[in-house]
Amino acid sequence: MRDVAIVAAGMTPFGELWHASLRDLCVEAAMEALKNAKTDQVDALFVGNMSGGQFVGQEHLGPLFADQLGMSGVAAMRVESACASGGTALRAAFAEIASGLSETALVVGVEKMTDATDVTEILATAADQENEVYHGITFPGLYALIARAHMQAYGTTEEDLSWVSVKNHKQGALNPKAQFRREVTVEEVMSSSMVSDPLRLLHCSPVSDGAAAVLLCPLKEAKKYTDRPVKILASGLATDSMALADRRELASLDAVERSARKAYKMAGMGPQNMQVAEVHDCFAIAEICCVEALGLVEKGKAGSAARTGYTALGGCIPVNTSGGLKSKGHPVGATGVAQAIEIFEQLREEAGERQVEGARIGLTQNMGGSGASSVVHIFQKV
Amino acid sequence: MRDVAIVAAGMTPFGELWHASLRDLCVEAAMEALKNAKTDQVDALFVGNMSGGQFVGQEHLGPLFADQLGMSGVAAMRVESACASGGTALRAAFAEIASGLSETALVVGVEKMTDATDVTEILATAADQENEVYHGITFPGLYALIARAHMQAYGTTEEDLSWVSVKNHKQGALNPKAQFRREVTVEEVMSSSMVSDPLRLLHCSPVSDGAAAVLLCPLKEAKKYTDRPVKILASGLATDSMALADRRELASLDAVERSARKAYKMAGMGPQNMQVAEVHDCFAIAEICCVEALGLVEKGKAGSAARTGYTALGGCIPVNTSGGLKSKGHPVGATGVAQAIEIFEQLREEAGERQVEGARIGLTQNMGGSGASSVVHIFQKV
Amino acid sequence: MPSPRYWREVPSRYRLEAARCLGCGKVAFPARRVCPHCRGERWENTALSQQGKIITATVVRVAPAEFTMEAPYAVAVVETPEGARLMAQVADCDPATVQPGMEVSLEFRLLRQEGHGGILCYGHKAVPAG
Amino acid sequence: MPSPRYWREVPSRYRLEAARCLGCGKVAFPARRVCPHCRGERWENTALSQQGKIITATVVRVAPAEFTMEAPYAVAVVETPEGARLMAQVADCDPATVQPGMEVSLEFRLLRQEGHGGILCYGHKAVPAG
Ligand SMILES: [Zn+2]
Ligand SMILES: [Zn+2]
Repeated sequence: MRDVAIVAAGMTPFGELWHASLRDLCVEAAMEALKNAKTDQVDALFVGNMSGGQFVGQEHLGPLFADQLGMSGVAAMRVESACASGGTALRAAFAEIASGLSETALVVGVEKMTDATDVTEILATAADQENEVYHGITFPGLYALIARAHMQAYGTTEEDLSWVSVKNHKQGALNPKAQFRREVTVEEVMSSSMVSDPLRLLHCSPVSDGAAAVLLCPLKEAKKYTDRPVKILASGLATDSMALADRRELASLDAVERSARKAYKMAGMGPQNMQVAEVHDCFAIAEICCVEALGLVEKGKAGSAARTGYTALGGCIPVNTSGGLKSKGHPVGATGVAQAIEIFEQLREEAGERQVEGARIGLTQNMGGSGASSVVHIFQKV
Repeated sequence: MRDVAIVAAGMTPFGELWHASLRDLCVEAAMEALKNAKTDQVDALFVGNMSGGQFVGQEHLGPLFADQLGMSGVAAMRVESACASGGTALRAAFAEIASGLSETALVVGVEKMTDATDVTEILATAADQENEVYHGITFPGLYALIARAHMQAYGTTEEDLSWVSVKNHKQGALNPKAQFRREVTVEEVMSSSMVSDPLRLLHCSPVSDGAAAVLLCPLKEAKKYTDRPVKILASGLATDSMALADRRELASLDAVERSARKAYKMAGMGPQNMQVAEVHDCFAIAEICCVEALGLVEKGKAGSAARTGYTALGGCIPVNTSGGLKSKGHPVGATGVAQAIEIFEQLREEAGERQVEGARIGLTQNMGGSGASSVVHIFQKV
Repeated sequence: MPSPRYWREVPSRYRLEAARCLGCGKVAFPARRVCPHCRGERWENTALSQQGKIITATVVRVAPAEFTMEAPYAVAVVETPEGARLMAQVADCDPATVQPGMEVSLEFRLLRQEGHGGILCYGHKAVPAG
Repeated sequence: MPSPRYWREVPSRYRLEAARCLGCGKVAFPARRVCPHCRGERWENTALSQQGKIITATVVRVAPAEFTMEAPYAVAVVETPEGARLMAQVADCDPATVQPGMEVSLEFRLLRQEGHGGILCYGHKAVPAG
């Protein structure tokens, strides 16, 4: 298997981008990545997108985007795994380069959510339609059920959840691409309106538009495009039961643990080697469960990790320096690629005020639905 | 790059399968493939599906199907390229095995179309929503525009189109899995109701439910699962302009030609080496344009190829021995995988009455939308 | 007329029909072809008893369009004595009082109406026991 | 109120605004950022003349739900004198008479109504010239 590197990145701001269509978003992020690599040729395009079909009535994004990028003809496909679509598209592109099928692959994660009127219903199509959504559950509801189970099992509190939001907003305030560039206090979080008990509005990631793109090539060709490539050490992809009711343990996310185990094994490393991580905090409880499943914090102990600063910038393992999905925004298909960009920038020492000093190894973890799919990538400074 | 083989296949009948849900279809095809390989372990699952989201409100099919197959935990993703989703999922699985990321990959193409009320509108989301569908065009309409251009350029006639349907129904009548197991006459085709001039009902593939599955592994491991593996010699994936109006030449399908060129180059072969082919005859004109783009018939000459028997069973290059999309049925995400199964069976001499004697090399070509994406695979008897 | 999609689910939604794996004893609800525990494919039919215990619960306050009229409502994961778990709304009580450990009965109820003038969707809701 | 999605397309749909590539001269309609011919990104604005010639045409007889009332109707790919091509319905004539080579004018018309009581969708239709 050939070694694979990321050599360039591009990203739109995340937010309510009324002026931009789905195709505009893709083009903006992709062209920035191509310009940064000083190339206009790629062999293959991988699109990470949850549901262009439902959000804006447009499937078949591979050829549409290739066309809009002036590169009609190239190999192209869309990859979907709900909110993990971006990270899963990165995985597919990694396989494409590692196998030798292509010499360059552009990965674009994108979602245009603000053109749709029924966002709640569309997001719910990532859960079990027949056995969960049928009964009126929503995505915040599914994570609320997980939160209650975690509280029950480990004594996690609403204040613990709130500190995750406080930490991520504080970090996102330093990110020029973030949807919410402002800090929030624990009091603000705990007095925001209840969405699905115990999750309040400020425990939830927002509805966002946005796109993020990275360019991949074999590591040995990387210097053609940049003097600071970042090697993809490992890719781990795994699943869990679709319906929450089918999981024996509701306070943990097995797909995350399995995807991490695969990635650590492939990298020949463990959680103790990670110096910076982007994890899927679609809801505050998700970050708590994910850092535990990733082994970054001891099982059952992550409730206090944001409050104590253990997972904050400057702490033992800074998590979501970008602001995470909570503050940076969560255009679902774009998220996994944007996570990779944050780690790419951290390992290139380009993260500005958010820089984790001396970071050489970083991790991303992107999750679909209520945790039925998860993909972990581990990156290394070359 | 490791050599990759198909070692087993499974497939539901295609048709209006009222009793079966989307997940039932997947499980039926996948379990048949696994039983044929006498295994219950796979490393990765690739789902080819155009739009579970729009047809039945269900995205995130990777983990859902892994769960239903009793293999929750495995790597899984959905791949979409409209009607080429199945073939494109096969391509992604090929890369996964070729790269060494996984040792076994199950590809399931599936579509459940008869649960939806607005099939025409959903299929149209594979075309350019802003610049084509907005003006009231449908899929038969797009191919009708191509048909008119081909008639204008090469003198192709309505009778030529009709012979494609006659040929494919005749072949499909021999296929126990086909939706329409009956022959039709050229008179019946030419007197069927007009859908979009010059395309009549019997020039169009039907609305279908169905699933098809194949199991992939490295060629050198193939004998663990079967004594007659089929090697995947090449995979070519390419694109063209999304909107018909942006193509300079409307009577040809450039994505098909490009995908074929890539596949022939990778296989070190040309069209003259192909002994049997499954091509994307979503409409009769599509088969005509595709066999030309694949080089199986000279450009502009394919109009008469079905009538003369050149592309019929027993002819120089039998095309769509399965009955093609027209007679076998076209559950869009399943089609590309079902094509691979027909060639798999032909090269294993399991095609019964449809057998092409002595076939050792075969090709599949699966197309998305009005030809904006195309994927070609070339297979060889081992 | 209910669509095929709807009547395919009738056994589980109307009658709580489940299946017990003859290989490992796991009770799957709804019935499925492959056992998620042992990959067995031999099953015996069984119906869930119409009672259970709440494992975890929430109150949905921001509801999907079709459920807006009912919000806020409680939704829970309920475990039946057979060991099967299922998702259900919890009705006939103050949603805020629904907690893990609570004993419930499963009652057949109207859940919602699908679409404009569309089909009525039925299923089971949990209500506090006794 | 028209949604952002609708008004983003207003320049092309209401005014036939296009763009000419300063690198290779290609006229792109609607305007786009990257030239599909030379990958250039420098453009000058131009509007299409409201006339053209039919390249290929069909008659849609089985129409999408929102267009059912109008079927059968002709749809064509039209090429303008600037070399741009676009898809449009062909109105004000017997649809069966619409053929390649036919000269047309492009007129601003109502295309359809979106959804129940939804927004009115406008754009250009082709009509036989002179
Ligand atoms: Zn079992
Ligand atoms: Zn140009």
